[in-house]
Order: sequence, then C-alpha cells, then structure tokens
Amino acid sequence: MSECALDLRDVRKRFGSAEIIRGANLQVEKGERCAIIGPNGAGKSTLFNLITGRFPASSGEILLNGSSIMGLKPFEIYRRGLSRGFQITNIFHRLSVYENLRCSVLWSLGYRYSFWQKLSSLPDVKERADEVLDLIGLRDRQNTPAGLLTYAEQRALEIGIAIAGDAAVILLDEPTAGMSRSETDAAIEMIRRITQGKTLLVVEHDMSVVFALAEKIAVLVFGEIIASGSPNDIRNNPRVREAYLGEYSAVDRTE
Amino acid sequence: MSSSYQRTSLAGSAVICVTLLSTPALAETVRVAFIDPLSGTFAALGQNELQSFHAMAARANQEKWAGDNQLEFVGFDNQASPQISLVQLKNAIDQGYRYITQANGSGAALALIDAINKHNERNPGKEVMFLNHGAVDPSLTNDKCSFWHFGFDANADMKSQVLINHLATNPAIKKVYIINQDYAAGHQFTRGEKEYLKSARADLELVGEDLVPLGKVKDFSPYIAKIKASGADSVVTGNWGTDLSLLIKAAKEAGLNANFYTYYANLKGAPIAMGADGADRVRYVGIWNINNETFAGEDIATSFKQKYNDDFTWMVSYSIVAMFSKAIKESGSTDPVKVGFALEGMKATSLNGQVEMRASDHQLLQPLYIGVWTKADGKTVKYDQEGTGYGWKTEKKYEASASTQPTTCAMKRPPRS
Amino acid sequence: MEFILFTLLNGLSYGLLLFMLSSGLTLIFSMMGVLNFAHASFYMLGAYFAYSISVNLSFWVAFLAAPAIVAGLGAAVERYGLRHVHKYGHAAELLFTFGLSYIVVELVQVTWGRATVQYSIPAELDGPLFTLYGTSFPIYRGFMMLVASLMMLSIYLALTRTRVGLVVQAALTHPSMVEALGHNVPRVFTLVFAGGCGLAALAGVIGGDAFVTEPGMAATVGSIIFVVVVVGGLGSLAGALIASLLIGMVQTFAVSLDYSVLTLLTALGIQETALRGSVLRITVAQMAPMLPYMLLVLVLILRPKGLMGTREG
Amino acid sequence: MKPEPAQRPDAIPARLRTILPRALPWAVFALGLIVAPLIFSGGASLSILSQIGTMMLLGLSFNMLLGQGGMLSFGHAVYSGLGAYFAAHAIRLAGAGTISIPISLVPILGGLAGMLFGVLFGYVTTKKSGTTFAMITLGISELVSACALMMPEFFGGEGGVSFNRVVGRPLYGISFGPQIQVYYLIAVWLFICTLAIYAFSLTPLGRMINAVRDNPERAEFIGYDPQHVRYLTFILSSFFAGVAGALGAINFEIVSAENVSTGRSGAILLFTFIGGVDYFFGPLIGAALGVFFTELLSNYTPAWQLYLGIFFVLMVLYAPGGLSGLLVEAVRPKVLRRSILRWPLLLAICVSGLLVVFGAILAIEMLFQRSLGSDSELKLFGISVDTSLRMSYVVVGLLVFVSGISLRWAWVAFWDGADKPQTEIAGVTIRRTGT
Repeated sequence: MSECALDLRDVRKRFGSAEIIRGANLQVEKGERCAIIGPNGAGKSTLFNLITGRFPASSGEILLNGSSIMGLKPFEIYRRGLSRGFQITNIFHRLSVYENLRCSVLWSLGYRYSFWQKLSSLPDVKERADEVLDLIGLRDRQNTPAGLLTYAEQRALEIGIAIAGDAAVILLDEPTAGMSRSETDAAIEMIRRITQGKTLLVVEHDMSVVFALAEKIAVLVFGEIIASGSPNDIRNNPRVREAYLGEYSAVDRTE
Repeated sequence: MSSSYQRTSLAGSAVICVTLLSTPALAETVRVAFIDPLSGTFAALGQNELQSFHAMAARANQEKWAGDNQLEFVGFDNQASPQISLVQLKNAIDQGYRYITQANGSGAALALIDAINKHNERNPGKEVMFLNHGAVDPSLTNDKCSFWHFGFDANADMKSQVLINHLATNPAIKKVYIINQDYAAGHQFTRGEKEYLKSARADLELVGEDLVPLGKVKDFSPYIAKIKASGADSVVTGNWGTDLSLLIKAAKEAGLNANFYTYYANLKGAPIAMGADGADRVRYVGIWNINNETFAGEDIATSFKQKYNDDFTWMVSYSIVAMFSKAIKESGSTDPVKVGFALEGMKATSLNGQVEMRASDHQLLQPLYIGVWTKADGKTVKYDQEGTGYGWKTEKKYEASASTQPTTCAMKRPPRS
Repeated sequence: MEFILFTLLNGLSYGLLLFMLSSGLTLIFSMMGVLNFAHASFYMLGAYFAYSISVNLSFWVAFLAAPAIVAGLGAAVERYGLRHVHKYGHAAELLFTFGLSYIVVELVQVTWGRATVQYSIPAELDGPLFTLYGTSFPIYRGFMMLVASLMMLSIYLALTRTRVGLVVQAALTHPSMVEALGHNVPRVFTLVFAGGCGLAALAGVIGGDAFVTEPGMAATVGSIIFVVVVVGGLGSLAGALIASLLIGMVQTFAVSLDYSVLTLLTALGIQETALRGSVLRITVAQMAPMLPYMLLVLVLILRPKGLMGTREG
Repeated sequence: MKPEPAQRPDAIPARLRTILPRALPWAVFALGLIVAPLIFSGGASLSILSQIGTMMLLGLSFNMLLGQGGMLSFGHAVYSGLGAYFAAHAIRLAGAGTISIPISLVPILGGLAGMLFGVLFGYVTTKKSGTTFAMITLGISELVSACALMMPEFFGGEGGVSFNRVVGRPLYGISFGPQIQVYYLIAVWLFICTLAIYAFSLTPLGRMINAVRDNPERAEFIGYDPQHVRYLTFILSSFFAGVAGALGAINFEIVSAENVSTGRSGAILLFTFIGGVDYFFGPLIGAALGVFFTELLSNYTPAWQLYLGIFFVLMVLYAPGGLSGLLVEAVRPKVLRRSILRWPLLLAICVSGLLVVFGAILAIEMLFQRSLGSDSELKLFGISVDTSLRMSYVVVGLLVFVSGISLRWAWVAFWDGADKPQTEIAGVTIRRTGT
C-alpha cells in the first residue's frame, strides 16, 4: 500500500440530489502514468476537483502517499506534492510567461511569502523557471503577457505551471484538448519528457493520447470506475467494450 | 487668490467702488477671510452667512462705521474640514489677510485658533486675528482662550443655562429628556444641561438621556418611543440638521406632545423640514429673533431678502461688523494688536441690545432670546422663516446677566506696542 | 407592553423601507453583478422628483410618475454609461456608479438647492392610524408597510409569472446560463437596471416625506443598504428581506437598551471608577445605528455567504 | 546554456548599461522632490507640496491593494488616519516630556500603528476579494469613523488632536517648525517608502499578489493561500498608509475625525484611479491632481466636486488605465507617428475638445451661479454671461453639442479603422478584480 502515490477509496460526491461520483476506487502507484477515460459527463473533471481539493468530497477517502488529504485546501494538497493542470486554461493573464512560471516555482523552492528577498536575485528560481521555459518551448515568448498567447501556447503554459513546482504527483485535465494533430504529438512528447519519474494522472478523450502516454487506464462511467488496468487489459475488458469503448473505433486504429 | 466666484458673488461691490473713489488715500480696505463651507452639503448655510457679512459690510462702508476704512469679506471654502481650514488660513495669510472669521464647527475653530496662536508666536508683527461668528465650544473662551480670538456668539454653556432656566419657569414641566448628538459638542450640551437642570428647580426630573450618532439615524421613532415610555413632557436637544428635523417629525407622527427646547431649530433648513409639525412646541435659544420686541433689524432683513431672496438670520454678522468697525475707528489702526485691545471691554449696541466684549476671555456678553415656533400672525410674528408661514414668537428676552458665566481663561496678551 | 408593540411596529416598518431600498440593489447585483454604488442616489432622485411633482400636481401622481422617471434615467445610465464599462469588468462598473453618486448629489443641489425641501406627507395620509395607551401609530407608517408589501408581492409575481421574470430569476442563480441560452442579455440588463432604480425611487417617494428630503439623504442610507445586501447574501432577494427586517428590528430595539459593559461590570459588583470614562461606558443604545456594521463583520466571519446567500462574492 | 553576463569580458559596462536606465527615473524623482519647493515657493504652495507628498505615499500604498492586488478598498483612510492619531499622541507625549522620540522618526510609529490595525481589520476584510471585499472595507470604515466621533478621549472630539511639532531642541538647526523642513521630511520619507514599495513589487510576495489578483484560484494550485497573500499585502500596505498619515499629521499639526472618514477613503480611491493603477507611478500623478482639485480648484469654483465626479466618470468610461495609462499610450511610436501624419485631425480634436470643455465649464458655472450666487451675471474666462436668461443656456448648450459632434467626428477620422488606444491590459486588470 505504501507505494501507492494516490489511493481513492469509495469516493462519492453529490450535488444536491444528484450523485455525480458514485464510489470511485483507484490506486495509482508511484511513478505510474495513469489515464482516466470515460464518456462525456462521466465525472472525470469532478473527480479531479475532488482529488485536488477544489470541491469537498461527500464521503470516502483520498490518500496521497498514504496519508489522507480529505478536507484539505488546494494549496495544502499542493504542498504535499500534488499539482494539477486545468482543462479550461487557467493562467495568470496579465503576467508574462516568465512570471507565470516564476510564480509557480516559488513555493516549492521554499520562498513562501517572502517580501524581503528580491525575486530576480534568486538563482534557483531563475534556473528552474528557465528550465521549464525550455521544456514547454516558450523561450521566445517569455516576455509576452500570458493573456496574449495563442491557444496552443496557453495550453503549454498551463502544463508548465502544473509541472514547474516539481510535484511528485501531477494531474492533467485533457492537456491536448483543442489542439491540432501535430500540436498534440508535440504535447505528448513534452508531457512524456517532463513527467519522467513522476506519477501522472491524466484525463483524456483522445485515445491516441491515452495509449501513447498511459501505463495504466481507468475507465469512469457514470461516476464509477468500472475497470482499471494496463492498456491491453482495458482493451480486452468486455465490460469496457460494452459500456464505452465500443463507440470508439479509434481504439482499434491505434493498435 | 481673490477668485472669480468670490469676486462675482461679492455683495455691494458697486457700493464699495463708489465709496472707494470718494475716500482719501489714507483709507485702507480691511479684508476679512471668511473660512467656512462654501461647497458641498453645508454650502447653503455658508453662503447665507457670507451674504450676511457682505450686506453688513456694504452698510458699514456706506455709513462709514470704520471711518474712512472699508471692510471686505472674502469667502474661503474650508469644505467643513478642520484641515482644509488650516490650508485656507495659510492661503489667506499668504495673501496678506490679518483677520479671519469662521463659524461652522468647533473642530475647525479649535484648529484655527491653535494655528493662529502658533503663527502669531512665530511671526511677530504679522499677527492674525480670529473673529468667531458662531463656533460655540465653551473651551474657546475658557481653557483654550486666546488674545487672538473673539467669540461673538453666545457659547454653548451660556445658551444651555438660559434654555434650561427658561424651561424651569414653566411650572407644568416636570419631566425632562435630554437627547444630543454623539460627538464632543453633543457631550458638552449633555453635561451642561444636566448641571443646570439640577440647580434650576428642585422638582425637575431628568427621566432619560440619549446620544445619537451624528447624521447616521434615519428613523427616530425608536427614540420617540423611548421618550414616550419615560413619561417626559419636555425634550432638550442640541441636535442640528436632519438629526433635529427627523426627531421633531417623528415626535409629531407618534403623537408625542412634548415641548422641544433646542439650540438650532432656527438654523437654515430646520424650519422648512419642521413645518407645521413643530408648531407651538418647538423653542430655540439664540442671540436674536427678527420678531423681537421692537422688530429691531427688520429693515436689514427686508433689504437682505430683496437682494438675496433669503432670510436674514445671521445677526452675529451685525455685531461683528459693528464692533470691529468701531474698534478700527477708535484705535485708528487696522493692526490686529491695536484692534484687539480696542475690542477688549468694548460696549456697543447690537440688534439685540446692549452687548459687551468681556476683556477677560473675549466672550461677548449679550441678551438671549427664546423663540417659539408659531403661525405668522402679522402682529407678534410678523416674519415667517423660509416661506413656511411659521415664524418665531419671542417668548422671552433674557438680558446679558442671565447668561454671564465665570471664566477660567488666563489670557496672555501681547505687549501694547 | 405598548412600548414593545410600537417598537416592533417601528422596527418592522423601518425594515420594510430598507427592503424597498435594497431589493433593487439586490436585483441589479444578482443579474448584472454590478454593485450599484449610486443606488441611494436614485433613492434621492425619487424623493426630489416626487417633491416637485407633488407640489405641482399631487402626491398620487408623484407616487406613480417619480419612479417611472427615475427608471427612465436608470435605463439611460445603463445604456449610455454602464454598458460601455461592462467590458472592463465589475469593479469598473462599481467605480462608474461610485463616480455617478458624486455627480448626482451635486446636480440635485444645483437643481433643487442645498437646503431641505418641503416635501410633506399628503393630508389624506397624515394622522394617526390607531392610538393605544396614548401612543399613536401614524397612517403613513402603515401606508409605507402596505406599499412595501405590495412591492414585495409584485416583485414575486413578476419574477415567477412573467417571461422576463423567469429569465431574471434564472440569472439570480445561473448568470452565465442565461447568456448561453441566447437571451438578449443587454436588453434584460437595461430593463433590470431601470427596474432596480425605479424601486429605489419608489422608496424615495415613500421615504422622502416620511423623513427629510435633503441632499445628504443619499449618504445616510448609502452604506446601510450595502450592509443589508451583504448580510442577506449576495443575490438573494429573500436574504435581503430577512436582513432588512433583522437590521430594522435590531436597530430599533437596541435603542431601548441603556446598558453598557460598565453597567454589566457594576451589576457584577465590580466598581472601577477608572473605567467610567473609557470605551466601556458606551451603551447599546448609543451604538444602535452602528450595530448593522458590526453585524456585517460578524456575518462575514461566521457565514461568509451571508444569511441566505448561495454564492460567494 | 544560458548567457552568463558576469563571465563576459565586457561585464562591467553591461552592468552599468542595465543599472543606469533603472536608476535614472529614481534620480529624476529625487531631483524633482528636491527642487520642487524652489520652483513653487511661498507658504501656501509649500503646504500644498507637502500635502501632495503625503497624498502620493497614500496613493502608492493604496495601489499596493488596488493595482497590484486587485483589492478595491473603500476604507484606506482608516489605516492612515489611525496612524496619524497615534503619531499625534506620540508627539504630544514627546512634547510633554513623557517619551522621547525625534519627530523625524514619528512616521515609523504611525506606520506601526497603521499596520497594527491592518493586522486586526485585514484579517476580516481579506477573507474576501472583489465586490465583497469592497463592501466589508466600507463597513469597517463606517464603524471606525463613527467611533472616532463617539470616543473623544482618544480621537479628541470635534477639535481633534492638535499638537506642536516643534519638540525638544533643534538638531543641526532643524526644528521642523518651518514648513520647508517639514516638506523635506515628507520628501525623504516619500522617497524611501516609494523605493520600499517598488522593491516590494519585486519580491516573491509582491509577484504573488499580482498572481492572486489575476487568478486567485490558480494561485491555490501552485501552493499559495490567496487569502494569506492578500492579508500580508494588506498589512504592509497599512504600514505605508500609517506612515503617510503620520506625515500628514506632522504637516497639519492636527488630526481630526475627518482623517479616518469614509469621504477621505473615497477620495484616495478617486485620486489613485484617476492617476492610473496599472503603472507604478500612476498614483503619483493622481495625488498631485487630487490635491489640485480639492485645494486649488475649490478656491475658484464651488462646483469642484462636480468637476471631480465628471472627470472620474469620464476616466472610467474612456480611460480605465488612468492618466498614466493615457500618457504611456500617447508616447507609443505608433500613436506618435499617426499624430504627426494626421496633424490636422489632431488639431481638430484638440480644438473641439477644448470647446467642449469650455462649454461644459461655462454651463456648470452658470448653473451654480444661479443656484448659489446673488448676481445673475457670471464672469468667466473674460466673458460675461447673464445666467437669468434662457437664451444663454441655449447658446452654451448648442456650443457643447456642436463641438461635441465635431470632436466625435475628428476622433473617428483620426483613428480611421486603426486599432484604438489599447486599454485592453487595463481592462483585464479590472475584470479580474471583479470576480
């Protein structure tokens, strides 16, 4: 159990009378890349929001590296080593790309609420921000206000912010949504590179992305994880085929 | 700095021009800076007061009250703020003014006299004098008294004394309720009134007291309910502005048939808000009432109304202009030190009768009137106020002795040069 | 006994007046997200228009016409002012109305003068409604309560029974949805803003003669209605009603409590003359008009959404 | 991998090249502060300059909240005012010999007092952002200003707390009696605090408050508690507000209830916004203009508050970046080029703009003259108008209307399809503060 980076036990969430997450169970081991798939409205983003503390779960248990993170605020969860990206781009619009990244590394480097140090004279901040800047390929856009980036660039920055803090567990919500084929390929390559040695949980619609990235796949249907396992297991799981994959010929195409 | 609107609104400028031409070269124009609110909510009051001074100055200049010298009052807007008063004081001093006058708000008055004391100390030979036309904090002529300050209105304690003693002369009044605004002046009123109540008549009972935050209360009915429950037959209040009119309106609404003894019910704005609601039960204490025993000053009021289409109520402007002119004439100087010494102990006749500037504290001792809000009848109430059809009937005139009080002032005087 | 009854009635009527004032503000806020700082200015305009009309025609004409005129003004403000700053966001809208309140008070002074105007209660509504143990309850207060209740009823009906009302109501809880559904949101905005201003003006017509119509009248109610809206919960009409009544009652009853911390200490046998001049001497009655602000702070600490609020600000 | 300037042979000139342009504005600022009283001499103008100085510091501290943090406070005067009160009491005590503190250090005390109340009230107010924050600050402001009147023991009642700033023996001939010495005291403090506030914007917290302004939710997901970021910034801002308050107190030698009043808070907001919240120097312009409005314009017209209101609303409508935003816009090469190429249209804009302003001022002055003045004759800009005639209003109305139309036409023709002045960045600021 101790090697589980993330452990969800019978997590439930109701909004009013509607139960959106109906007892989700999922274990992600350390260093594993896991994808959550499922039809629209299955509750994938909601599950992310529960894990990261954006919404409180109604019941169940969520463990991060073996200890419960239930009821913690997002920043407390982040401080325990879990970082996330958003499906709808969620960046600091008025700050430049570089500042976006600088902000994102501050906490993890231990600068907290410092107002006695000069930002530009912190070598480790500069180093890490530059590193991420190169990783996400926005070096030549570093002084552009984030709000003025193109969509794909904003997506890249979105991922950059999520990984900048070097968290051990990273959650990405449809990182390639809305990208063209070539952009997607580049993004997959980038994600693969930057999540080297980390635990990754990704929500994705695009099956090619899922099979390119994930070592493990969990299928969420109507608020329940109906199956999880290696891509092969999932592909061959009759329940999954029946409930979900059957709609996608894409599964077979990527083989 | 004599600004465009100050210049254009200067009353009697024509008169001044004419008389200027006919005066010998030695004559001076003595300018007095009028530092009071001229914009914002209190502008109506400030403008009315400034106009009163303009009218008085025009009369004085025409009739040569100050010999060949001319008086001129120029408005400086202090926006009802003590700090801006100080800025305007500096402006005035920069422009060579040696006299200032102010009324609205003891806060500004205290700030001004404090600054003037400092200025006079630091700049001998360039002294400035403060002719107070209505700030009534008693400390101005007691612990904070100054040679450079002359108070021409009766102070709060003097008015309280006359008001309460007058109240006590009505044997029907047994239970009194005190309600004042919750700030320094209101606290002062409460203190004074309670003291005079104790000494006025043995069977007068104080049945309750309240302090209301300044200008914050919209609905006074809870206070009226409380007064009613206390069984009070009379209410004494130092409230002014809406805090007064709302109180009287709420009393009328709830059918509270108590008498109201006030200080500010004749102040611009209150009569119109009160209207018939205050008839026969609201009284005020003040230095003058146009419906006085001889209707002294009615000619001034009539011509004022013609010129400005407004009521002349700011009689203190008459006292100031008359005594100030006289001091200039008698001392043969426009220097504040000399004028100051001439004013000390000066006796004069104002529109309310014999007045005297007490030398020991520079407090003008003068008769006080008690007026009661009554329907104008053309006889005792010849003049109404603010077109309401109601005016103040003189219920009683108290000679100066009735409000003369001891002073704790220890005056420091400059050397008589 | 009659003291309690009358205090209750006074609190109720004052609370209802507060509701008349704050309902428009809540409507506008819920729908548009605009915190209309000039709301009290429209209240003042309502009173002044009512004064002018009632002097020249009659109170009853003013009763109908003044809110209509002010609603028209509100529509113009929305169409030619607010709509332009809408793209800059809610804070810009707030600042716009903040500046507007400065302008309105000056224009009112130029138009109607700086002194109080003689806007008095019509003769047919003047006098006591009933008298109990020598204390009378004025007809006008009853009228005030009646109008407020009718207004409440008509807002309720308008929101639940009309098409526009349903759109507005949907916007109360799901502002973004309404837009997504393709309603002509700008027009609804204009309508709502005009309506909200009209409601404020109606309160002005009723409150202007019950109290005093003068240029400072907007400032005295300006901040208290924000308190009502926040305490009630942003965007909740029911919350605004509850908060209005609560504040009306608290403020009214507090006036009758002449107790301070000092009295409490004295009652407990602690006699400390040194404390007599201190803050502790301030009585509940003295603080009464300040209590709503304390309530505001308290509510925000204990229940940040407000009493009935569904979303946070 | 990365360029390392320190290892290059031309390292030192490069360093100088980067430092000089950064130091230049500060040198200009310092020089301006030093020579200002030499240009504007005379008692009253010195006092005005001193006021501008304190207002500038107040504006800068306010902009830590509004511009940098997106916190629209309606109660900033609470912190400067309380700082001022504490400073005043300290100077009184020093004057009485109870405590010993040089006047030049009293601002620190005021700052600490402001900070103390920032810690206290900020805890409640910064729980929220946006509109709710605005309303809570308003509520607290109302509470404090009411208490100021109710408790004369501390607040000095109507007269406030007055004192003599000349305390103890003069040090090197400096007693702080003469206004000029007070001015330089304010100037020194203003300079130091401006540096400090600027430095704050370069620290991790200073950057995070920008991030929280832009997107508080995302800030949570990079490890920061937005509430805490706001709270700390609020406390620091209160410190500088307190310093400004203390300087104001020393300048006036009196502190009264108006110092903590809601009106004062509103004025700070107005001035800062007019100056512009997007640029660091915006509040400096705003402060100068604000003091101009309240202290100088009020001497010339009773309508100054109306002008202020109209000016403010026009800024919100057409230049949400404030004057500093306009200034930066106007000197953009694109705009300058266009201005030179289309100078006749620019001239038309200026002329018709001036005519609109002239007509509007005339109309407002006529109305005020009618409502306040005794004469029906208005003299303004060397012309004389009879305000009792209906015809005068028609003429002035026509003037405004016609020049307004020509202004609009010239404006549209000037830009002619080109992208209008960018207010987008400013737009984003404000949008973010609202949600």
